[in-house]
Amino acid sequence: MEYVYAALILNESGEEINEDNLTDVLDAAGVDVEESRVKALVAALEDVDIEEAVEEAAAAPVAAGGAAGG
Amino acid sequence: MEYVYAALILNESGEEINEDNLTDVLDAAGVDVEESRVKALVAALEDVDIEEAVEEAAAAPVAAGGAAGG
Amino acid sequence: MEYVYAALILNESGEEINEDNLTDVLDAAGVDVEESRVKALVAALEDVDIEEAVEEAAAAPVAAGGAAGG
Amino acid sequence: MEYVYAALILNESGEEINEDNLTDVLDAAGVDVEESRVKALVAALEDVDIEEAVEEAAAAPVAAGGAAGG
Amino acid sequence: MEYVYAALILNESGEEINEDNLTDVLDAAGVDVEESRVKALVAALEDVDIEEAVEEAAAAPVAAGGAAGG
Amino acid sequence: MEYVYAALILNESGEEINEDNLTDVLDAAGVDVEESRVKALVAALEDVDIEEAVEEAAAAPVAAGGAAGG
Amino acid sequence: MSAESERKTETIPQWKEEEVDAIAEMLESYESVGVVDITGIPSRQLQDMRRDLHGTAELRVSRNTLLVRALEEVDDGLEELTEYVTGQVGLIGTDSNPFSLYQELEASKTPAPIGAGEVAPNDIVIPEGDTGVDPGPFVGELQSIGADARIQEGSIQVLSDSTVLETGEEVSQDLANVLNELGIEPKEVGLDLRAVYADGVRFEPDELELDVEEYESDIKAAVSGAFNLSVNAEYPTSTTVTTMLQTARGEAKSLALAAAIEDPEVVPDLVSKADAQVRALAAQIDDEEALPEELQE
Repeated sequence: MEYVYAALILNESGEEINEDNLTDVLDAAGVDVEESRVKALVAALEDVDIEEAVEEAAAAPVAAGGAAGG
Repeated sequence: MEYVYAALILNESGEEINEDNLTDVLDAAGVDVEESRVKALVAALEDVDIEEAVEEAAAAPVAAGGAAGG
Repeated sequence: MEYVYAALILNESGEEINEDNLTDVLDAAGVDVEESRVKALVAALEDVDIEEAVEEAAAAPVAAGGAAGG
Repeated sequence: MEYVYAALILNESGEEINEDNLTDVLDAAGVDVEESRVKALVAALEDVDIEEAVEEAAAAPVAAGGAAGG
Repeated sequence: MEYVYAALILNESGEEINEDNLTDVLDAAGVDVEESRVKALVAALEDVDIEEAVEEAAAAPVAAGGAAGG
Repeated sequence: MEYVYAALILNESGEEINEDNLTDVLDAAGVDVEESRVKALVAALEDVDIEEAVEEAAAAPVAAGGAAGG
Repeated sequence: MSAESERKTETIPQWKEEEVDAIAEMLESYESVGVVDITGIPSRQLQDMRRDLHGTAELRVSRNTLLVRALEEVDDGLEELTEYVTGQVGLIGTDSNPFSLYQELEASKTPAPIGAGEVAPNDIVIPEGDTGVDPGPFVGELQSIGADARIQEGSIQVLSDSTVLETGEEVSQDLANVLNELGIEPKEVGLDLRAVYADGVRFEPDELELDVEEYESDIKAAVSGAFNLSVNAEYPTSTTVTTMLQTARGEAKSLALAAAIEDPEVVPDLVSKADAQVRALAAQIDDEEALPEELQE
């Protein structure tokens, strides 16, 4: 989750969530940064409204199957 | 979620969930595959027992249904 | 569920959910494809709004959370 | 929350959550670090079992949603 | 759901749930029968104890209600 | 329940739920049809919104199950 | 500094100079320096406190003039603390941060009785309840200091929480006697931090209070938020990938149920669903003759 936390700090500080910035934050925290994970995160966040995604509860939708099936 | 779906197909077919196989499945579906996201998924799945995770979801519906009704 | 996952990947990639495409995806995943199941799936999905059906699953998590809390 | 996120990254990277490390992470993220907030966080975390809090939150991430539903 | 309903009628009348019988029932109801779905359903029902599935559905709500109340 | 299932099949196929159609479906399923029950069912369904009843069951099977059981 | 010291040597006695130097040296060796109020702490208790602090903080008591001199001698911002050196105080040095120091000092405070003539550090309340004292003149003493006391069920009872003295007021002999009789210890005795100076910043106690529970809930909120973001943005981590798998499966199952897909995994659920639907429909039918026997009442 450290990569996600890093993105969230950048989001709050208003800095751009790009590979360089993420790497800097993680480096500073002593994380052994994996470039591919940084890239993947940047790609995943590209079209995401972070505020919204943070607030929307993300639980496994087991209920849907259950509700429909039960 | 296409990357996760692909992992679940591989899980059902019994094939190994590695970068090559995931990429093949996604390619076949016409997905513009991002290597970094494939890598991130494989890394995240490393210590996860997919069977168990999926079964948990399958077991939950009764409780979930109860909550919905309650 | 592998057939359903395959349909969901095609749905996300925007490719048509037809027999050929489903077979390609399943093939790539090493699934021993049964033609009649592919046909049945295509037929079953014909008049279904996949987005909507999937969103129902996404809407349910509250119930799941309730179960956890109850 | 950026101070808390910073602490959580350090917690995951296994680095000590002290003033220097927190300041480094926040600096790297372009945060205009307030020393007293860093100090307060370090002091407060002395009395918090972070591991436990993290596990609780991750096990029931819907807590917010759950509360609403339950 | 008409295919499933048809199977359940056959189950109640004590007739075998095979392709011919399903097709007959659906035909009689004016359904434009797709052979592949009939096949898939028969195959899928092979290992299913219908009585049990129905009873579970009847039993589940009670348990679920209990969970919600507890 | 076979009579009610027969009505549900007709509902999905879009055929009218009348005595003839119900009898045809039940006949095809090898049911020994009782005319008076067919009549009674047709009359009873006249004032029922089948779509609604069925959707409610799918959406909140707990309630439905409870009602049926009570 | 040494030139200044030499000049002072001429004006104050040697022992004072040595004491100031020693205090200054001690202050310089710590990252945080604070002024603590030690009013009313008996010297033996002060010794105990000093011992308890050992390892995390060092307490130094001396004449205030010498403490002030030492603070000024160290300079470095510490002279900002001189205004707090009044009454009975000591200087405390620690390497832990000011917030931690404050928490620690607060936690080490112990309740103590208050004597006549002392000023109430906070409202003094006699709590509602049975005093356990047999009926007698004591009920009058209670009433005279303002407690809502009465004889009831064979003992003297206080009928409601009674504030008998407000913050800043002086304790009377009568009140002291009653409190003593009831075993009420309204004072919090301990090292009372007046101010602390660290890394160029001066903190006062009201700035140093921490709501640890709030931090804990912030952590949980941060973790939940990150969790949600990870799942909603479809960025898998080892923490969230299980939920994502379950989400994907739930979606597939929802679709399979909605479309009545004849998948072996879903068919039992479809059968259940059909059963639920047929029961729901049957429940809408008023005419019992139209229903199968199993559903007739």
